[in-house]
Amino acid sequence: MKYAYFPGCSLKGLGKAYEESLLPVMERLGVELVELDDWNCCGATAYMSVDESKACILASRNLALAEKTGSRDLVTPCSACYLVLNKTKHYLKDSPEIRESVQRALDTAGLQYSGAMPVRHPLDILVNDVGLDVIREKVVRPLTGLKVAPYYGCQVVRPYATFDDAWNPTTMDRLLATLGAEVVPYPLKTKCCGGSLTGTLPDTGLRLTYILLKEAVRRGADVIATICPLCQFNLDAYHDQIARQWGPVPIPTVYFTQLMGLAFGLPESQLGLNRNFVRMKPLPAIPAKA
Amino acid sequence: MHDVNWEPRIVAFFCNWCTYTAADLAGVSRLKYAPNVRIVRLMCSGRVDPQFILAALAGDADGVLIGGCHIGDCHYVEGNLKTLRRFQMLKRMLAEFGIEDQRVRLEWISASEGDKVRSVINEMVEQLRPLGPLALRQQFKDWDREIADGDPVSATPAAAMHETEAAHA
Amino acid sequence: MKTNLSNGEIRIGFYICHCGHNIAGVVDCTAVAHEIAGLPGVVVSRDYKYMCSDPGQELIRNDIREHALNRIVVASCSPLLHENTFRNAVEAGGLNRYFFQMVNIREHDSWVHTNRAEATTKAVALARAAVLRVRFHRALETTRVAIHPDVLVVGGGIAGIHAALTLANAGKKVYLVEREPSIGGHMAKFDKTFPTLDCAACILTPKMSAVRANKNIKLWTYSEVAKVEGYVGNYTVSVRRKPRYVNEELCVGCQECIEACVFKEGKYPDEFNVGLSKRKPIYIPFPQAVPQVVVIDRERCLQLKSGRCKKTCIEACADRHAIDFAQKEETLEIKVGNIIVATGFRLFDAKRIPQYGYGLYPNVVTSIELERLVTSSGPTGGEITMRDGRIPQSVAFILCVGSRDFRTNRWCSRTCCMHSMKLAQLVREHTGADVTVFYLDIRAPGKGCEEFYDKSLKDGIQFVRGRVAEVTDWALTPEEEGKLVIRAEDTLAGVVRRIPVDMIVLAVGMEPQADSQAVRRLFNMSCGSEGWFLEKHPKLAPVSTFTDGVFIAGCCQGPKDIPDSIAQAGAAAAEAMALIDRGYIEQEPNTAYVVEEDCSGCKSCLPLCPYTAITLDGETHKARINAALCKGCGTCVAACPSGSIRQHLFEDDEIFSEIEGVLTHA
Amino acid sequence: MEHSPRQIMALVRADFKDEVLRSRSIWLCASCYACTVECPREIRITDIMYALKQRAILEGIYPKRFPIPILAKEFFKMVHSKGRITETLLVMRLFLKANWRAVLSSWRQGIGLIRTGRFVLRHERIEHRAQLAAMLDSDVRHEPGSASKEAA
Repeated sequence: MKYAYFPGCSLKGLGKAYEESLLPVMERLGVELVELDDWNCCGATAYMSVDESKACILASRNLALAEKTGSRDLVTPCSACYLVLNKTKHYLKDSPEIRESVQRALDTAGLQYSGAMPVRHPLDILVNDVGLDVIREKVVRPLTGLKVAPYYGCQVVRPYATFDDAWNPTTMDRLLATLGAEVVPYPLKTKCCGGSLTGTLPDTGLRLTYILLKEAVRRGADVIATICPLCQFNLDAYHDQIARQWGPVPIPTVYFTQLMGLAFGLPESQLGLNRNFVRMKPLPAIPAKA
Repeated sequence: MHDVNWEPRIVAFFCNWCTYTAADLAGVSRLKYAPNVRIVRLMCSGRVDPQFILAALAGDADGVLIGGCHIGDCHYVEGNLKTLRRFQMLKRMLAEFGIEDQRVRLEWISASEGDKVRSVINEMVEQLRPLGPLALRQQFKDWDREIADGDPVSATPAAAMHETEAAHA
Repeated sequence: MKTNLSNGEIRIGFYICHCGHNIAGVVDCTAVAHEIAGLPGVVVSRDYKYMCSDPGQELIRNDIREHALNRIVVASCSPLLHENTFRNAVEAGGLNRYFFQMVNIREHDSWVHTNRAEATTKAVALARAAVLRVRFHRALETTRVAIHPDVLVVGGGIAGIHAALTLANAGKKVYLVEREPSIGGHMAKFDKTFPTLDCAACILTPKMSAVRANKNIKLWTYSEVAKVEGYVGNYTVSVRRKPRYVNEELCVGCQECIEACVFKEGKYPDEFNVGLSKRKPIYIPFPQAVPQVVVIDRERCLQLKSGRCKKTCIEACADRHAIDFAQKEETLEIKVGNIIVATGFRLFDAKRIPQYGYGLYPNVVTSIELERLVTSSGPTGGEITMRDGRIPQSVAFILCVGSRDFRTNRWCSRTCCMHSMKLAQLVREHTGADVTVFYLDIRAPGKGCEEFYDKSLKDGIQFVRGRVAEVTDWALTPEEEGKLVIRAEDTLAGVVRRIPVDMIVLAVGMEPQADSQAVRRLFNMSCGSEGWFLEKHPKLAPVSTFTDGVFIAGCCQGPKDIPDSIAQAGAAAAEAMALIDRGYIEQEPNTAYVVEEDCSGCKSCLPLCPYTAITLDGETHKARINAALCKGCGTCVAACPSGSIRQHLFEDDEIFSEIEGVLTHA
Repeated sequence: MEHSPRQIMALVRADFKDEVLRSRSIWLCASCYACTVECPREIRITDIMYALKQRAILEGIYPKRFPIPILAKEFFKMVHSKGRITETLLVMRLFLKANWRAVLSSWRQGIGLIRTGRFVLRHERIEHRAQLAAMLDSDVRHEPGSASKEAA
């Protein structure tokens, strides 16, 4: 299985650990991710606030580059990228004005985009293309006893929830259970983490982050699993401020791909787990094979 | 190029039970649509004789719209199925005449779909505009002149139609 | 004989109606009258304020006499509304009623267009078509068909029960067909009824007993209509009777067999208690069930499933021999003249809105579940308890669950506001709990309903205006621990609130029955896109359908409360009785007929007729149409290759002249 | 949040333009789309919030040193010139412009990032920067929020 791969800026920066764990896990499952040549920023949510059609132009360059590779689907792990690329696809279909602007921009660059290529999330690929059975086979160190709060955040499931429910998604729950982990009921799984508000308006943003952490602790989770680099950052990086304001809520937040890597027996040092502010407790040693 | 004030004229044959009632509903709901359609009421779309369509086109209608109940909902069990079959045959024939596909249209519109009456009529009027007038009457005259001038080739199908028209005019 | 101009000079009277401002506001009626006056054969051309009024009709009658008119055209509203009115006027004026043509310039013109010039041009075109057409009209006789006096009522909820009783009390024979093992419908599950708080059972049970006692009613429960053929006055209906494995004639309802069943305890969800209690495979739906006859669940009964049961039920029944495992499904055929469809509604499935946690949190219940908990004959004996048996200290109601929501159902279910307020009062009365009602708008328009709302406010029930965002169990504060938390914007206070409560009641809305499309086809009715059956006219014919002799009553037509359902049921019964007591219906003489000398006997028309009205005469080898069977669709007319089949009222020359008329340039 | 999304919709409908554009509420939307999938009238609230933010930036109506529009603008500039975003540099830029004191208060976090190897100081950039800039410049400005309005 081969897919075009759009990492997005975060995976080269604050979300390095996501890419560091995603690539070997995919490789272990025989999935080849081919990084787009010379991709640019997707535009994220910030760009939409300034100029909608320019945001769509940014995204469309990536979509055009992806189509040029001839791959079946474009895979992007970052929620914001996933949303913006999908949103651009929808806008190109629904808005003649945007279509016109984008076409003009693509012509300028001599690029083409048909609008056909699906933009998908690794979670979707793993559960629906690879399959839980194949994943189960690769598990050498089951996460038995590890209580995980599955946290999806917003933009992968909303508003373009193509592979799961917008309110109560279960794809990652099933995946984590396949790894042997104990999935705790977590009603906040699609609540907002605060997004960029944690940096811009911390009073508002951090409260949202705090609520997520507190409820995970209250539910007895050992770790929060996330699918988005911004969510991971927000849930991981602000424990100091949060503790000062509301009291400590000590719980680590890791990427779901990091947990997969652990279950697959990949060395912790290669999964970027050392990049966390709040570190996950090491798992017990790999049981000797029977 | 045709007259700038030209407006497409559409003759519609609506079945009494579904589409005519839907058009009434559009009225009761005060939906606004293009004034280009003249509705002829029949009990069932199955009553639409292909000759009615030909007569309308020959009488200088620019389009014909047939409206019946949805398949499976016909007040007379399956009159609309007969309409559909007949309509498909007629379409092939009209294509032979060189009459554009958009000019004759069949729609299933149930009694509750007043809004569909509006959207279908508006859409059809917009589709007919770029086609311009059908002006079969003028064409018949031209063809008649050609026959008089001794060029029978282009006149054959239209002549048959002309007879139909003459018989009922 | 192409035209019908031979019977003397054609003298046409044309009338255009202003309909107050409805037509005259958009169409220049005087100009139309003026334009039509110039057409050949038009003797009189007038415009008048209200043609359907008495003076308007008088105008026609007088003109017929004074000007020796022999054709009348009226341009006004839809013929579906007033064609008969004007035909009667024409007849009263001494003309055959079919020397008349109507032009629809209101629904099809003035109401749908705004440009005066365009609308006037269209009115002229339509009027001209009618004037050309009416010249070809012929004198026709209306045929009469006898009405079978029996009536079929489908659905044994309160609407069906009331319709059946009304007819039966008037001496009509009624077949009442109900799908479930007992009649009573949703109302039988209710404890009290709003806004009077009178006991539902006390007012329903006597009516159910009356159904059982009435000799004019043939009650078939556990049965469904399988097939309907025929037309008004003469329907043939097949009814499928499911086997209940208990002989209705022999069972006395002693229920000893239930006691004796090898299942010592109930094991399967009890439908009547909406799953809040368990029943055995042999059961009676509820104590007041009508008929008082036991039913055996074929999916659950050991004997029926495996054939290996001790059959203690048969022992218990002893010499009554009412239990009959050999019973088979049977189909009965009946003849009726009219049908009343009262098939009701189903409740919205609260699981479709996962945010409200139904099915996830045990103490989120639906309004009908709470209704069963409140009822003294219910699973808890009338005690309102949570799933763990505790009495709730605080209860919240969420309104409009599956109503007024574009993502589920757009309509207002009309009863949930009042129903919830009733339940809220009962909850306070039974438990003293704090009650909060989350609403979008309180809709209490019925008699005594706004007063009931006032009483609810005075009783200390809290009302919060705002659609609830979610029901959850994540806690922010110690007070929220162990509770269900409602998050909602209080739109009057302008704040987002979190309200912890013990129990949450979802006021689920009404939906069309799951099989409403199949039922609609069965009875040849229409329904709106949402699935409610469509009445013939929203105001003037609220219980009629587009199929004569088929009437609708109750919630199958749209959400409504008990008084409205009963009013409709009475209206439907009256409509049916009006037809029965007249004894006949007049049929539009729009039947097809064969002009024998033109018929080639090709037989292509024979398979077209769904009513087998066309046969081939063995001797003459010509097609023959039985006018009594012909429904007048005209499909054979359009298909006849030799043009030998014609249709009264829709003759070819009439239609061709109409086409010519609408296309003639002014 | 001074106005709830519902109040924002009501103010827009009633044409209280200034109140809406000056409201902090529109900047508080973090684009989680919960309201959009939730709205019983199927109003695309998030997209309308975007349109309002665009309008506010266009008309320059927002509080001085208010960080969100500054972030949006800085983001825009960095993408335009480099093609990619280097988050740490973007945030530093934001703090400098909006509230330089904040840099001091979050020094611990910065150290943490350096320690975990996530503090990137070198600009991420794409190769065909000129191509991207030309694409962006080909877009003539039109009414902001046109797409969301149409789609709504």
